[in-house]
Amino acid sequence: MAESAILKDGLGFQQAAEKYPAFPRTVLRKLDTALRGVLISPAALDRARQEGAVYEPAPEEGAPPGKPSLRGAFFSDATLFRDIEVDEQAFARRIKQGSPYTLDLVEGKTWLVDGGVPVEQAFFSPLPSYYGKRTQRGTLLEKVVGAGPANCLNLNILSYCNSWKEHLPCKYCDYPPSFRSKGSFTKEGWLTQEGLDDIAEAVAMALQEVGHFTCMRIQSGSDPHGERPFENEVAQYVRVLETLQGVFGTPKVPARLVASAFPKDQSARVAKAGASGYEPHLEVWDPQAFEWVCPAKARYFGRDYWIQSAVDAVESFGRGNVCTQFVAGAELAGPHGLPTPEAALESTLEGAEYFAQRGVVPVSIVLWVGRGSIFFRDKQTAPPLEYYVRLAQGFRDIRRRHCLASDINDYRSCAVHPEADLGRLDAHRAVNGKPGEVPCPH
Amino acid sequence: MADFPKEFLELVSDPDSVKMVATTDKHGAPHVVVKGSLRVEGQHLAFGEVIEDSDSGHYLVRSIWFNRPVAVNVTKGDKSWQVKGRTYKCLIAGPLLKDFLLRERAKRGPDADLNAVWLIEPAEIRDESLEVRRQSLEARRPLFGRHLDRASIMAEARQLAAKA
Amino acid sequence: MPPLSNQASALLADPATLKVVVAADGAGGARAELRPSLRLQEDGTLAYAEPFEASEANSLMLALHWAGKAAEILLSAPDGRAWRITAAPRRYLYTGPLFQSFYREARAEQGPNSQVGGVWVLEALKEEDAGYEARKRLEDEARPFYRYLDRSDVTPKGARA
Amino acid sequence: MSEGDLDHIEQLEAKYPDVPRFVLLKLALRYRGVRLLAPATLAISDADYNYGPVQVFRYHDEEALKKAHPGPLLFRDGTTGLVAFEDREVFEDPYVIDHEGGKFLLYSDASKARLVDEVDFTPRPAYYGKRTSSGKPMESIATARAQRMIICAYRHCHFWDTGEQCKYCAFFTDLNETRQVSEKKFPKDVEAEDIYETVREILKEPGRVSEIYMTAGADYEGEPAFEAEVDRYINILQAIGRNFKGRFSSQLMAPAYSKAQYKKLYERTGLTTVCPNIEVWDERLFKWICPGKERFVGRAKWIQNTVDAVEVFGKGNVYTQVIGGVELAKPHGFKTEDEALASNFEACEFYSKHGVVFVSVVFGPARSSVFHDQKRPSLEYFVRLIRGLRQIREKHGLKADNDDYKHCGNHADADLERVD
Repeated sequence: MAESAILKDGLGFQQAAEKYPAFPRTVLRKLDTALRGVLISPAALDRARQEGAVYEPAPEEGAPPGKPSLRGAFFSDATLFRDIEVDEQAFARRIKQGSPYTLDLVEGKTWLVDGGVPVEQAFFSPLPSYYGKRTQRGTLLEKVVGAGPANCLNLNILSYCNSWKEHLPCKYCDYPPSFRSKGSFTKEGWLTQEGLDDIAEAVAMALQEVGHFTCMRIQSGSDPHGERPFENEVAQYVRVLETLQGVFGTPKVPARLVASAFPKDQSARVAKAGASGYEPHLEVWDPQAFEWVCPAKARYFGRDYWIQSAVDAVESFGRGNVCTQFVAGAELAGPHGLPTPEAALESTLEGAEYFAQRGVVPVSIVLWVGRGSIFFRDKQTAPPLEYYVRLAQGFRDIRRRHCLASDINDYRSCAVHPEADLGRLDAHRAVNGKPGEVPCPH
Repeated sequence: MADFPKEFLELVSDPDSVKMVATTDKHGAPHVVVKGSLRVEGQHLAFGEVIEDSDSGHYLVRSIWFNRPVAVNVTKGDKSWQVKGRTYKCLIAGPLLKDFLLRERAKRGPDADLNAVWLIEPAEIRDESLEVRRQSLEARRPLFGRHLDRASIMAEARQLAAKA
Repeated sequence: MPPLSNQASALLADPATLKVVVAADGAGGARAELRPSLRLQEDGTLAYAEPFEASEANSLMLALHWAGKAAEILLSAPDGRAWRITAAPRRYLYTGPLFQSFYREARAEQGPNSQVGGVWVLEALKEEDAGYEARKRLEDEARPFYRYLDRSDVTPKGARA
Repeated sequence: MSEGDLDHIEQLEAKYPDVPRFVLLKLALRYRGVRLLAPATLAISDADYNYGPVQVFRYHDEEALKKAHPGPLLFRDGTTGLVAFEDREVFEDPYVIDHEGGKFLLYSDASKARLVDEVDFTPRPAYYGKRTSSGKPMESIATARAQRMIICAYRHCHFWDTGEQCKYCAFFTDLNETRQVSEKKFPKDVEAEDIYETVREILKEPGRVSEIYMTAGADYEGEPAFEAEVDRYINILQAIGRNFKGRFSSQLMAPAYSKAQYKKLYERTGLTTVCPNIEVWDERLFKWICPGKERFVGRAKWIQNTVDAVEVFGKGNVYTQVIGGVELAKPHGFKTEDEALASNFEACEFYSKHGVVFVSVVFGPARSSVFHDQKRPSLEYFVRLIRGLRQIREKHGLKADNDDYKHCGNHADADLERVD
């Protein structure tokens, strides 16, 4: 194994905090909770219930009772951390590092606790008021449109992912093949007209709660088939976008697509259909690791194709409104991954710079090794905390240098990208929208 | 630098507008004072500093000594202008000091004092009225931090707004 | 810190009071903004609505929060009363009941296209009378001979212009 | 690079980031001198600026009196620059001041290669050009810096009579001969009534003066020594006092009187501060440089009287000053700047502990003085001196209010107190 100071040091939170004093404590906790996980105590869970922050899934025939869940919680600066599990069994769904944090009541207030020491006060994010309501057809609204972190409405528009069908899933992916909202999809997995009607109704009802949502995220499994690459998938997005145009009454819909890599004319087509942002995620920059981690993307239609798709889309969506995501840590997964975190940093930051120069916003997430994924089966683990600190700083510096902020994927509308949290201090300097725009002076 | 925009001149000469000067101490901690006497004086903004041993007096000296920026904000209702500049001069004698002192005495009586008159050289003058800021920000970044229930986004909200 | 003084509370409660929040800009300067929504909460903290998430003022306040530093609040009434509060930003929120109350308030005052980025909650650390009379009295007491000699309390009326 | 030029200033700026450029320039202009170019000379002959030569401490012949002459220089931050012009000292490569586009511009040297900054001059006091009821030009009775009115009560120093004048001093000479100008050319006595009227006149200009400062040549007549001088000051201060309701911001620079004499001064007049200058702290050098003060008072008594004065005027209201640089005068002065600094800091510690405000000025080898051919120490010496004095005073909770940038303008260490 090549020499790696990051692996050798294996810095914990306190050591990382001392080594990187300018790195905000709350964002460092966000990274550390993502790596170690958080178990909520019964007392804190009750408090969360009182504050309307716990989602109790309605029982479904023939399905095991769902567990209560939370949509993360905030630190005092509104940095969000997720990975809060209600019990050991739920906690075991993912491979974690070290010992988990607990979320507990301390003197009547909710605190994140590390080894018995309260370290950061935490605040729950209440569920939106539309949860529990139903469409005219009787579909639970949250089955149609899930409320992600506080400001984002999430919409799944395909009940399948072709990669799983062809047994070539991305190796970190633990999405179950079938999506929620039964009855809204055809045999082929495409939205039915009822499904579309449910979407229109659910979004309109969700937005009756003022001051809650600032954007939508529409995602789906990948479907490369059709006359043109990903023709079927594009067609579904267009159908949904046209439905949403009716809801908003405007040509442009405040939604971004987390979708496959469309050819230039196809990304232009969904932009024309109203999408405001587009995210064809490359996931891994290193060519060899890309092939190994994302075999279906390699097959349909290769790394260069996925890179060029994002770059070409900037023309239609505007600088800063196209993002590509890196699953940070996946590029290290054995046996074909990069040898050391240092090598991984160099490679992934090279990719981030490449995209930023072309107006595509690079974003990263912490590798999530969840049951159901191949990495879980192979017992892969995420690299140490220090790798993520240096990666987040690197991404933030690249975005700062290129005056890029991810309007569609910021700390509030996605809340899983640490560089977006760091980027809050640069928010007023970014130039997004049409190329060549001067920074917003306000 | 300064050729002051017309709207700014109107706002700053309006006796009911609020004029504020923001500085920092040696640790960078912020400080603000309301300066009713602030006015345009040729190419500069001028205001009186009443108290010698005041925080803002010390911080203004620090700004002219060590080239630290000073911000002036002129606001009335939702009209607001932000000026970023540097301290150009501290007057402790001369006609301008005399004029500001006499105005201070006309306002507060014959025992009024006035430590100095400060001149600010504007580097940036921006209209930061609420609506101007909103449009400028949202023109450049239409997708950032805008709640979807706003009239400019949500059809239904717009219909409600039309009825209201 | 003990609860704010009556003078500060009265000024905060008075809609005619100018409520100014100023944050350091990290480059040696500072930026002042009027925040009419600033109010005293039951728990003794101060809170105000930040209209724009991506504004420089918001970034500056976050930078203070991350650095554990304080901002400054100036309350200035038309009748000359003025009060200065040193306050540390303790929390920023863009969801939940407190945020919703500011959001509805802005909606009511500015119409259906109003916008609130988030709400800052601050803890008052220090307060002082910033009114002209108080400051002049302090200076006159501290430095009795630091004044123009033609002031009326030094020179009888006859000798002055 | 040469001592005090712009390159040197930039170097000192980098080395001492807590000392602003304005204060460095104040020292440098005092050090290298300033020359006015023709446009600047023309501009200061304008009524708003023309002070004419200051007649309070020196004799000027008819010719000199006609010449336009600026008041103290003012930097943009309000710092005063008591620069020496070439009539008072000899300068090899002075800074120059030109006048362009309605502004006075300071250049690094005669080639005008580098613009240093925009400067200004203290506006001419409104009382200039007026006469007292006895017909005296008021500018011959008192001059004024930005906020300080300067009065000379007696225009002859009797230490000169026996050749025991302070060796740096050129008061009451004509800057040609090393002697006091004759009574006929330059009358010694100044009438109290003329002073009263001149003070009353300055008060008519709003915000023009914040302090009345008075000094004179030493007159040791009377028993005990200086009694006549003290009575003269009391008489004048009482006349001045008729302009005021009570005590007024004022400073008397005079020898270190006895406690009884100070009490008399304090109780019978509106005087608020006194300034018995020690000029140089080292005992051996005091005897050499200030022989008159040594003979008529003696260093130990001078120091004790100064400390005792605090009981009369209060902490922070007794000042004493050193002429920075004379302590290194040849042949008897200190051999190294470090030794000289140590001596001054020791003095500052001593005085500060006793509530006396210890300040410094920059020595200038004036024509007609014994030290006319002495060299100054390095400019950096003065930078180190003023930083040290400010820090020691701050440690003892003392501020030089009555000698600060407004009430005096001659002490760079006091200028540093303008920021917290």
